[in-house]
Amino acid sequence: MRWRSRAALGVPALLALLLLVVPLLALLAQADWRRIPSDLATPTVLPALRLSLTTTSITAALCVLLGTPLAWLLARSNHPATTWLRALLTVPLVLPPVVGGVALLLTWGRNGLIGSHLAPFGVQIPFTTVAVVLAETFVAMPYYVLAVEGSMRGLDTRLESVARTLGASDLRYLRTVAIPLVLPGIAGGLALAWARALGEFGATITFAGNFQGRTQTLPLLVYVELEGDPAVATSISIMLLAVSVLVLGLLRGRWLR
Amino acid sequence: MRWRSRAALGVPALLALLLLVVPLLALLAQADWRRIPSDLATPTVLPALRLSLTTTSITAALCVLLGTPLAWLLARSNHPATTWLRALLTVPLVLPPVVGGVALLLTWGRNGLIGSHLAPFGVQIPFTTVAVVLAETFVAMPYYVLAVEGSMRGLDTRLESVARTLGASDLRYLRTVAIPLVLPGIAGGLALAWARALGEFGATITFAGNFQGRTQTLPLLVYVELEGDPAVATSISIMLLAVSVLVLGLLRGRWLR
Amino acid sequence: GSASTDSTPAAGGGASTQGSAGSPPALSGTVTVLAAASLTNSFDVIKTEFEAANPGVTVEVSYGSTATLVQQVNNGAPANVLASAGQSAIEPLQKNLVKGSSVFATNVLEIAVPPANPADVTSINDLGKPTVKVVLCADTVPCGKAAAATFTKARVVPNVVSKEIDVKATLAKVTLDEADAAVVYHSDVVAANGAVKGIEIPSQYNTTLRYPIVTLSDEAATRAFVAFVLSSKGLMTVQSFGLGAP
Amino acid sequence: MNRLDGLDAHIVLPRGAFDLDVNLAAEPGETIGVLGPNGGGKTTTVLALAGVLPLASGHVQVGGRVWDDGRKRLAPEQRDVGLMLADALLFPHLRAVDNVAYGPRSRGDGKAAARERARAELARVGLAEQGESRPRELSSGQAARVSLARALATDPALLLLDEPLAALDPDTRARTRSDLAGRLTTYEGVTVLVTHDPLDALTIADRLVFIEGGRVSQAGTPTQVLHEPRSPYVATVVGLNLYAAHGDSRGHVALDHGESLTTTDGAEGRVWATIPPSAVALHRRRPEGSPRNAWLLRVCDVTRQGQSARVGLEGALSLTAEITLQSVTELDLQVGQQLWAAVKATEVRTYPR
Amino acid sequence: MNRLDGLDAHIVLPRGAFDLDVNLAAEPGETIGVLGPNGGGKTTTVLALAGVLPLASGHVQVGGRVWDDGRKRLAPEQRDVGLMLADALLFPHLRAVDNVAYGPRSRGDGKAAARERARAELARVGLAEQGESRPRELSSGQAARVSLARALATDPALLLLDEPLAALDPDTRARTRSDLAGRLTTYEGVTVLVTHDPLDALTIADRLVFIEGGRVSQAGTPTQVLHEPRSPYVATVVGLNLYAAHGDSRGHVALDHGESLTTTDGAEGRVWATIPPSAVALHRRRPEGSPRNAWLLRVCDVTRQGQSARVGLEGALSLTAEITLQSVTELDLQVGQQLWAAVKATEVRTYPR
Ligand SMILES: Nc1ncnc2c1ncn2[C@@H]1O[C@H](COP(=O)(O)OP(=O)(O)OP(=O)(O)O)[C@@H](O)[C@H]1O
Ligand SMILES: Nc1ncnc2c1ncn2[C@@H]1O[C@H](COP(=O)(O)OP(=O)(O)OP(=O)(O)O)[C@@H](O)[C@H]1O
Ligand SMILES: [Mg+2]
Ligand SMILES: [Mg+2]
Repeated sequence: MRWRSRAALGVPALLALLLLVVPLLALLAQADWRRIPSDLATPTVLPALRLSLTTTSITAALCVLLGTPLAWLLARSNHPATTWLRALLTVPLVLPPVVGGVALLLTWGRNGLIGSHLAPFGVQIPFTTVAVVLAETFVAMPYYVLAVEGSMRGLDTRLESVARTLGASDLRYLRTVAIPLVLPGIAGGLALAWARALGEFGATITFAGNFQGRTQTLPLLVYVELEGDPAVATSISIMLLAVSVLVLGLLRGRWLR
Repeated sequence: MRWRSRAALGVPALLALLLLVVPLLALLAQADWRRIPSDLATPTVLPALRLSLTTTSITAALCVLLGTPLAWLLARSNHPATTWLRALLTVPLVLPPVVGGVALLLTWGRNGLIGSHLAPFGVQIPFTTVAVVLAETFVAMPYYVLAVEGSMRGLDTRLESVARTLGASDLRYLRTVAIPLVLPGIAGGLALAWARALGEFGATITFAGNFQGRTQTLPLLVYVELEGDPAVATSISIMLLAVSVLVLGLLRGRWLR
Repeated sequence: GSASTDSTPAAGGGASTQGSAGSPPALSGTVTVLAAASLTNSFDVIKTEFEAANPGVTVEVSYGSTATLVQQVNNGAPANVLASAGQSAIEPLQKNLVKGSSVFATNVLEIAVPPANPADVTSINDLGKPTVKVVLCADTVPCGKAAAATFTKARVVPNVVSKEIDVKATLAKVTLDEADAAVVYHSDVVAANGAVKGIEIPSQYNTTLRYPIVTLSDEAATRAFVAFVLSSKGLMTVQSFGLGAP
Repeated sequence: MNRLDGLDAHIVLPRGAFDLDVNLAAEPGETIGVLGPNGGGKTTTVLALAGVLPLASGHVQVGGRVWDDGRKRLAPEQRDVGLMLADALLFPHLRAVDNVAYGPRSRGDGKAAARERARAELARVGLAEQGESRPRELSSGQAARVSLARALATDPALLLLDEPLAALDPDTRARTRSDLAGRLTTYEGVTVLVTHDPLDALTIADRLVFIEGGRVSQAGTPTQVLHEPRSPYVATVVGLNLYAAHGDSRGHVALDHGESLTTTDGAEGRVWATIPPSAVALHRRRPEGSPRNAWLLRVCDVTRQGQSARVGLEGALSLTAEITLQSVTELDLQVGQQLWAAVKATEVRTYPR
Repeated sequence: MNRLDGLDAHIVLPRGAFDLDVNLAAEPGETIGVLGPNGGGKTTTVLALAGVLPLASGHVQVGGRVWDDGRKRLAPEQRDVGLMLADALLFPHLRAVDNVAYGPRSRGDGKAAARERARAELARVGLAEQGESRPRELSSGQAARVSLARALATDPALLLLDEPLAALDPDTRARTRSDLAGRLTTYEGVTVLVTHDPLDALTIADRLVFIEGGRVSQAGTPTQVLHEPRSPYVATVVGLNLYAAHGDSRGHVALDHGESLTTTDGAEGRVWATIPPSAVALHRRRPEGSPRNAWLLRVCDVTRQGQSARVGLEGALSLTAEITLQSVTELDLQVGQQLWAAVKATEVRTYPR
């Protein structure tokens, strides 16, 4: 009885794990480990790593600062339109990345919806680091918002009733009770969003271009190196994996159970 | 006081919304709407749409069947290794898509870790529809597992105590209580995973190739058409958006609040 | 911002007549170059050489697929020069943005097979065998168009298992030993550096691809950069990576 | 004092199939005890007063301020209200003292002042030592007391207590009850105390309101209610046998359910008739002599209560008797047994319905 | 019957700073009433018996089967146990009837049989009509009754009830209490009933166990406990004044806290001395005549309780008196007042500690 129950859960779980983890193992197995140190010493790697870490950190901060209020408002709204708004937020996940990049160009480019109003002030966004951040935010924020909204909906509404009778405004309740209680959800959403931003490629290369030190993040460097030396590309990918597992492991170890 | 609280929440939420929604509007604004019907009548579109819907449906089913048990086992484990396992599951999000495709080839290709054992039986996975499903599952399942695990951790453990004293095994508790209670979480995770699978491009093109009717999904078609006629690509992208918003809206309207 | 409008009209195709470096008024500014990904290696060298010759000028190169680059230019990205692999790829470019265009290199198709050559491919005719798994570029991509023309001329119907979106993806199938043969450019086989073996396609079937360099603005530094690419030094650099003369 | 300075509320609000329509009024310093059966609408009333559930119509006015009058509605945080629900609902991530300090902090006190106030409130509920505990480290009773301290820490104009003592053990409950009663005597606002425990209601409340099926079934001072219950539920709470009846001028009372009683009380027309359980005498044989009311009934339920026993009787009418443990032994009382119950006419009280 | 057929448990388990070490034993059909102050360890004991919390050491044996003996441990679903916690914890997505049918279904009954059984159990707790309701549509009291029905629906060998009546209103509570008592007389397993309400314990339990600070402070039949409480907490529950004291052969009892008593009881050495509140007479002047024990004390607390009042007195010793409401009026009783309290020597009982 107990044994059957374990098999019925364990076997599919193991299959899922295999589907996800074996390809990573294959990648590691094929890598030429002795070459990795010298591959990573390539002068293009360090700027790309620095840029990736900087832009994804800013993206993560934007997610928290702007995404949390959005998630909160979505979570407490029961308006039928909310459903559709939420579906709309999922669109950046569906959009083929290059099309996402084009959409960003159409928005922030010289002739874009918003960009055309910025151009007179000499503000040019495409091909800058700002563009990288915008591209990453565009693809990553939906994950954050949807994850945090989910946790916020799980809060006991009676806690809010109590807090409000104690004199707490919406904002104060959010800050002092809701956010601390959904911290695991926030950390989880942040992990997803950060990871997605770190791996972002299509929208970035289209919207921000591929300029060393300015918009060439690690995935873009991997793309370029695939053309040059595929072994270097593998080495960089493995470093990318290591960085992300390390950061996510620490983040989760610290903020989640 | 209330006004300040509203502004403090509303302004960042609005900014977040702008960042995410304006690019979509820009895309729609730039489209040549009269052309769309004829663009979509291109003979390549229907097979790609059909393939996209089939493969993403299978991927979604795989997520539910295999991912749910995995999420459950992760949710109830307090082992320190779980943290790192969870971080590892996030890796497919970080991997540059092309590298993900390479990793899949190294696993399922004819010289791959698993593929080399399948080849003698005449089973070839790359360049087939199965490969598309594997690629989509590889990138999409992590979202599902992480989302569902999060909801499952939110369950009141005392409900489980009660169910077990009533004679329910792990499996029965999962099936009759845990899953029904986290249905919103499951639907949310499924929405994320499905959307991610629908938009999947890099790993698919690398691992499954681009063959009309067999592996050419909508995002691949969009990319190919970008080289040919960008206007057609935009039309297809808009259809992709419409399909995803529709499916997600209906899914959420039905299963989420 | 590097894009300041210069009222001087474009020099048209006459760029090739200008001499290289050495002109007294020292150039300055930034030249933003968008180049096809397959030009990565050659343009990295050209950038270094040009900057050495013009210390006041910074060249910034962004590599991507030609389609992406064209999208960027059409949608107002601030670029000065576009170097494309193939004429057809730049057809969607909005004409009013183009200040000038010249061919700076050519390329020819070649068959790439894994070093072990598992399917024993020796000529283009072998690609017609049903047991040989062939990958090509998609029909919308320049190399796909060229390959289609070549097969027509050679009267060969290959067993195509995938039509990849670009040369890189096509070549990857062979380097990873998933496909038995691919039709790519000669320069790609050179760049693969031993990871694939090249098999020439006779010239009567082959199609030549022309690489245009497009001027998108009129600054002196931009014009100087284009002239540098088209100078004999620039052309030699490009040709050292497996491309042919214009 | 003017009633307008206290509480004046008319609460109308539907909740699914259930609808609520009750009036509540109290002067400053008064405590209203709200009682009623499960699902009667007590919690709904409390939430409406707090502003958590919106009124469909009616009004709420407290301390001379309009909280809700159909046009303008104050949010809960704009109301000067303290709320404690049946579950303790402590903020799980805050220590006990910070839970209690939450209200003062939210209402603008400094950190130190709020914590000091919180410590004082915790001491008042006997938890001076537990200030630094996390909610999950507290037992359910301790948590309830922290929650009570939290609701009291903002000196609200209206204090809403929804079964505040339900989770406490008898010892602590008695202590907290007298603490609470003491606290409320010096408290200048209005208290609404929802409770299932008649003792809480009788010892703490100035007025009682019974809510049954969304309507006020009886309201009055504890003395009024104790003597003249006006619904079966209220009668059970105060421990009287109650019958709807019709009285005539000769002391004859016809119960609506069929039997009849003789009384020396003179109310005529539609009346309520009550019999105190302690006035019911039980006999093995038909009693002779003075008792004018006697029935042969079946014992259906005996519960011991301290030094006496309550005996539930069924038959021509339902009757509860309270007898000494000695009598229980003498009668050799057993469930199912037939006994004669006798009540003197002087013990039957009637009053108009 | 053999003790091995009933419950035999020794539960040792640490929980954070708190540690629990209690013995429980009962014969089949017996009900153990578990009482104790908040945080004493009652819920922890229940969860350990259910198999939800693992024992650190000790054993649990029920109906002749070993559930836990340090080597082998049955999972909760392998134990024949019914559990009802203080919160109703209904499965929120299932209708009431399906909540109750959950146990029978999990233990292998067919759908129809399980539902039929569930309807019968619901009817027994007075909710025949609410079968199709969703948990959120039930009031807290209704939910508690569904939860009780659910725990009873699997006919467990060990029934664990953690404050099952806490959320019920007095009316329903009395009804459910006698339902429960009736149900338990025909029930063949062992019941562990955690409660704060002495009435529940006295009317339903065959044996009482008091758990304080993780240890059993007293165990015995209700009669034993009623007459000879052995801890201050137990004394409060049964309503007696209790003092730790030292008796000599001449009826002189020296209280450990200083005062002394005279008694006609003869226990010598370390003793407990009790005084029933009803035996305490209050006077405005020093009483003359028979009472051998008299002190001038300060009134610190008066609570009315039905027809009488309990008066808390402080001074040389703490004493609770129970007097009639008439006496309250005659004495013009007020908090803070000094009064003479007198107790006859015959009313002071002593028994060895
Ligand atoms: N969220 C809800 N949606 C719909 N109906 C509800 C909801 N909450 C309560 N009700 C209904 O409202 C009625 C009143 O419930 P309420 O909780 O106010 O009763 P109560 O008097 O507090 O009961 P209890 O003594 O059990 O706490 C009940 O009949 C219940 O069925
Ligand atoms: N999850 C936990 N972690 C650590 N300590 C706990 C936990 N739960 C309870 N305790 C501690 O265990 C002790 C016993 O708690 P328990 O809930 O068993 O008491 P109880 O007798 O049921 O109290 P109550 O009458 O309030 O329900 C308490 O002192 C409490 O502080
Ligand atoms: Mg209630
Ligand atoms: Mg407990």
